[in-house]
Amino acid sequence: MAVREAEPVGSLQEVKEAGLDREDLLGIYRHMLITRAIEERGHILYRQGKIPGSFYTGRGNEAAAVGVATAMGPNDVGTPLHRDMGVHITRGVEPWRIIAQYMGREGGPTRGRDGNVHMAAPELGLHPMVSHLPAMLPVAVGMALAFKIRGDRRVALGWFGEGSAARGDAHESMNMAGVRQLPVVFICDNNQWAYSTPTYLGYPIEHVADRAAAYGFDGVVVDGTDVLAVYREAKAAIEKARQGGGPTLIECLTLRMEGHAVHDDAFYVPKEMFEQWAAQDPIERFRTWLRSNADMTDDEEDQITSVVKRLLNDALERAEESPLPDPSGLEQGVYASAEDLDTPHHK
Amino acid sequence: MAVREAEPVGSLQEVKEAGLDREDLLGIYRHMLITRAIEERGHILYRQGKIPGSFYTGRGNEAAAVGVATAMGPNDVGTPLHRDMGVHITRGVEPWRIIAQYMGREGGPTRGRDGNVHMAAPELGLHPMVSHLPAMLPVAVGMALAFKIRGDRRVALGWFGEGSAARGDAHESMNMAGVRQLPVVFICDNNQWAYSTPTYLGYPIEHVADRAAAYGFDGVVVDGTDVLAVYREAKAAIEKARQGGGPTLIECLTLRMEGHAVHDDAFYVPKEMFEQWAAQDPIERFRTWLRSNADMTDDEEDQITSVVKRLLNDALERAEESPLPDPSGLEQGVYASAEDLDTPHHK
Amino acid sequence: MPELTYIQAISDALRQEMRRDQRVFVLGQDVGVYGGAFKVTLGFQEEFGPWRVMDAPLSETAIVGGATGAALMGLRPVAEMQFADFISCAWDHLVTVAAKQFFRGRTPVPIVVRLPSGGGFSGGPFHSQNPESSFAHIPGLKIVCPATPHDAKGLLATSIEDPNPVLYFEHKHLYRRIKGEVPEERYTIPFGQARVHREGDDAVVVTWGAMVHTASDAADQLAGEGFEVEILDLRTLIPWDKARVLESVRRCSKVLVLHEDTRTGGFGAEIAATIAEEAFEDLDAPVVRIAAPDTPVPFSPALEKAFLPQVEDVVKSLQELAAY
Amino acid sequence: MPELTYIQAISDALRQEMRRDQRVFVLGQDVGVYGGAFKVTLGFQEEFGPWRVMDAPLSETAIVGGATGAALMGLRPVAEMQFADFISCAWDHLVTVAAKQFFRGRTPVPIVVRLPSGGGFSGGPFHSQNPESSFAHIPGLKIVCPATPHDAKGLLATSIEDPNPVLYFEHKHLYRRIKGEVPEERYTIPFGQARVHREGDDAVVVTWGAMVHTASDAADQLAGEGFEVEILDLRTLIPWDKARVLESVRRCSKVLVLHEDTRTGGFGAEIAATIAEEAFEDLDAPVVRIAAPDTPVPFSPALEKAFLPQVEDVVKSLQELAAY
Ligand SMILES: Cc1ncc(C[n+]2csc(CCOP(=O)(O)OP(=O)(O)O)c2C)c(N)n1
Ligand SMILES: Cc1ncc(C[n+]2csc(CCOP(=O)(O)OP(=O)(O)O)c2C)c(N)n1
Ligand SMILES: [Mg+2]
Ligand SMILES: [Mg+2]
Repeated sequence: MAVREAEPVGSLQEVKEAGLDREDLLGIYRHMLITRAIEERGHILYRQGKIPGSFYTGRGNEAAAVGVATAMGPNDVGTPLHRDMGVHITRGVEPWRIIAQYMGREGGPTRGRDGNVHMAAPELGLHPMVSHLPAMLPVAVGMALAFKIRGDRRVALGWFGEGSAARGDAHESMNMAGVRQLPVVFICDNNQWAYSTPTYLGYPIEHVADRAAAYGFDGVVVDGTDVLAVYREAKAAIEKARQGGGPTLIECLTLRMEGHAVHDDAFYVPKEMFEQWAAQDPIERFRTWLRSNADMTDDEEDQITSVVKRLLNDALERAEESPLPDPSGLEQGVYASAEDLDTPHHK
Repeated sequence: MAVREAEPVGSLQEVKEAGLDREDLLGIYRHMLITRAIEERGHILYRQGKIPGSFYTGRGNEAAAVGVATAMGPNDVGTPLHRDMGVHITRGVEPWRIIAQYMGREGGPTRGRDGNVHMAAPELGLHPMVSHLPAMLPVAVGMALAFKIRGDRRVALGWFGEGSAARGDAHESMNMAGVRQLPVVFICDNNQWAYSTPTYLGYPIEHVADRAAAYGFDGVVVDGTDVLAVYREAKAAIEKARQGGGPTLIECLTLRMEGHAVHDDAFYVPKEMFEQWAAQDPIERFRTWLRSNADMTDDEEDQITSVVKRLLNDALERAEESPLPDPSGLEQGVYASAEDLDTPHHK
Repeated sequence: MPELTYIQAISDALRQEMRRDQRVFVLGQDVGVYGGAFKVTLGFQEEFGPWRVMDAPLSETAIVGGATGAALMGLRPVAEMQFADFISCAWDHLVTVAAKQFFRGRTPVPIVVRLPSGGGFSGGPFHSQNPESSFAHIPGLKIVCPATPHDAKGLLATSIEDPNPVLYFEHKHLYRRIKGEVPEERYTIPFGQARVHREGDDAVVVTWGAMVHTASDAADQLAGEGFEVEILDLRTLIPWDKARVLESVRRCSKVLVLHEDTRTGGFGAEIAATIAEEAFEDLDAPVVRIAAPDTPVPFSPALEKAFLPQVEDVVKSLQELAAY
Repeated sequence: MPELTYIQAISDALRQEMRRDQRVFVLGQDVGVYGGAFKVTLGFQEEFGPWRVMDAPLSETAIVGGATGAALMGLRPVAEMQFADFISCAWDHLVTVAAKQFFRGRTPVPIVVRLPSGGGFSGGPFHSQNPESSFAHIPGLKIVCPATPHDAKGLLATSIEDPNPVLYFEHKHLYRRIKGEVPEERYTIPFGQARVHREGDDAVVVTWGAMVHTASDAADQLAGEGFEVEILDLRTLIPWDKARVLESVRRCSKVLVLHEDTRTGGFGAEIAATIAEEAFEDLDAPVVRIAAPDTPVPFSPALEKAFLPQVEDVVKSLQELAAY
């Protein structure tokens, strides 16, 4: 059960065999573009003073996030993190709600209670992260446990970073998932930095995925800039889990292409590292692949680009129309009442 | 860095090469006998109503505890657990103080503040366990960190059970120790049960020591009933750590030969398992070895037995003479004052 | 109506809930074949199978975090801690995830954590604590502390039904010491309603858990002296029955707040402060608090007795109130 | 005397302690090259090397537990949390190990944990909390909450010197907002001594941390109305200066307890309850508490403003007290 390094993806034919047709491929591309566009727009809004607090992006992680989310089944669930905007986009969270969330508006998924990508879309199978990393892993394992108890053929996905792999929550959740062979897939966004901390100060082995062996399941390292390889590995792991094959740990290797958050200029990241990874930008890489393997035309590209642009403009407009939340309701929102349980995911 | 299974120990010659002369060997035997005798006596006292609360023993773990402690250097430190009475005995904690501890008397190391083997002998390098397992592992790692920072050639030992290997503390401490290559040795008392929980419900791999690979250091499994093999492995690991070679995880395989605590009849442990492991009782095993390899005589045996008996009788007497603690001092003992820092281990 | 011990009432209630609601399941260390550290789930695994009565690894974080995840998927987990003390290992999951999840995402987290708590049997610093005050300060959690078999059953049903994270503190020292009549049929007891354990008009003791019985013994002694003490058993700390407490304070004008947890920053401070703020004009004497001293729970019986509030302490304090 | 910001005072104090005492070292995430999330240790690694300014993995338990171990071996660790909120991940180690170790084994645990806390900048539910009340309930811990640059420096020195686990809450909203004169030479400020931030005889506000400044603004407004408010800055919660508080209560007869942490079970309850018990006869009005409502800290500025106690709230409450 040694860790496996996934091969890069080759031809359209291979991809078709993995279950993606040409429409799907263009969809993936669109999702990656929206993901980046939202975060770029957020950045601007932040600098304009329209987004309070701090601001995080997942630049460089678009392929990893979109690739995994594309592999999820409609009833699968997950707990994506602050680099995983692509998961929200792929699952169908509306861009305007994300911008409203950024801005602390009533229309955001947390109605201004929380900010950033700390947001939920339970109807889409997504549950909101907490800051405390990686506390959502035990939660994802509990979701998988519910599926196992009920006999649902559903899979839970839990995300974590290579930095937060150091925390006890990662261990306890993987151990319990391994013991009980639960239908959960662990996704490590390894972007090589945890704030300013390089990998060698975070863990003393080559790959985070090596740790899967400590929990009795498989680990795989995949190039996180190769959206189709990510998709293929995630799909395989998810379907394995669905069939009762137990957990998998997938490590998506990328580079965090910006600072930890907007206030951080990442002075501690060697310039060459940025340059090297900029050369394999996940979006540009997939664009090139689509042009040479799936005959994406200029027209198609333009069309996608303009769809995304329009989407973003509309989103911003709608977000700005959304009011600030009314403080008078603040204290009523802490405890749920019986009616709040009356939702599909609680049946 | 795959896990290694330690060879059993052979001849006296081999043992001499490992640094133990005949006196040492008889000392080890005596320590094992005292260890068992104290716990057997405790059991009786408990049934007589002289020990309040609950009562735990380490029957079956005498070789593992004494073997490791014998390998420690005089300035090394450790955080032994509830199965590790042998560590206290080997490091020189006086038996009467242990019985006083059991009985909640002023003369016990915690002066009645805590019970069982929750006791400290900082002057002997031992620091008291807390119930919350394995919370003393991060503490042991911190001790090793202090040695590293100061450049002391000392080693810290942290004990844990195979059950508590599941907790986050085990992971965080091993990871930090691995990243920083700290002089710490992790000792897993694998007695195959965590309360009523068998190993396969606690962890999903063959050996706990397999996990060392997840932290970039060596793991070894040793027969915990073979005191000399335990000694040899512990010695090697401790000296390696002392030389700057970083941590080792030693898993001592035994069977917990009684219930989890005195109230538990261990109905859930298969009878054959007890029978099989009774046949390799660590004390009997070492006695046989001493007779055939070190020519231990009847006289010597008798002498050791009677020394131990006398020691225990004296201990009980002295413990019973020790008063119950005076409640009037209770509230003054919570916070340390400057003078309390004036101890050798705080220099 | 059958007479049950406090622990039987808990066990019966849990079994009843599991029979009527497929979504309820139990998760904890040694809850299966062994039946749990205190045998509350003895025989459950045979009836409900290994997945609904699930032995967990020694992982409080995975247990509580896992319960949260299962609850988000529509199940009704009842997690067991072997001792309430060990919940410290899952503090982050309760405080950071479970308590705040509904506020943020409007997804309820209906979990129950069963917490055998309290001292009185030389359990020492790690098997005797009453950590309810720490959690009562965290918005989003509910805190339940039954004192009788009847309440233990009804409040457990309510806890499981409640759409929020509920910490159910069961006092170990009551497990086999307290018996009472418990209806066989299912019933619930609303949260936030204090119970009058004893009637009286001369002073009121506000308390919960094992201290209800300590207060009761003290009140019995004082009844001989013609001083009639009301005992209000709060039953739940979050929410707590402020209205009922204030009503009693207005009537009795003298009040003693009593708890087994340590004094400084204990929940008794919240009650006393609230009374002092909202019933200031009705008080004939200062609001007195009795609680354990600010130390860890000591092991030795001689020390533990000095630590736990005793009947004599309550009697003395009430006599002082009477004389005020 | 140089004028320093609150955060400069902390940084300078820490550097000064590290220079004078080889045993002092810093452990935390990103404290090295990066200088810590708030840059308190910027440049420290260059001066003291990578072992005395040690970047830890993302492991609060290993950091706090490790600090405890290092302290037991005679070092003086100063652990940094990136945000006070994350201390929830090391709750068990503080409460179970560090707080109880001396009581049990008589081995002191001289650790300091630095905790950037508090709201006011849309940090949301996980970057804005004031968890001091939770810890103030745990016997064995000391709790420090400086409100001025001068106190920040002196109290940090005392914290490092103290032979017990000390939680040093530094309020993020004061970091660059508050300036003051800070002596260059080393000095300590004893724990348990409140500071009179403002003198007055008509009412006393008992508070700490950022709320000292909120109270101060409110008092300034009321001074115009001829109502002179004393402001007592507790500076440390454990131990807290009960004698000084009671003295002020006796003199002013009206008291407001103010804190930024949430209300129910907050440390304000302990103070109010103590006053109500020990200065009952001296009160001319109920002890009033102002605190944040019982919710997580909301992100959106509109909500956060409603959450954090505002100058207007304090003014209004004091006016009511004046009129009582
Ligand atoms: C328990 C905890 N401690 C500290 C932090 C502060 N913090 C936020 S993100 C971060 C780095 C996380 O690194 P990694 O897991 O690699 O995720 P990345 O941000 O690189 O995607 C830190 C230390 C936190 N969020 N949670
Ligand atoms: C954090 C924590 N949870 C639960 C317990 C209760 N408990 C005491 S010992 C024990 C089993 C420990 O198993 P293992 O680590 O294998 O040690 P052993 O007792 O077998 O030596 C349990 C569950 C505990 N002490 N600490
Ligand atoms: Mg990272
Ligand atoms: Mg075991």
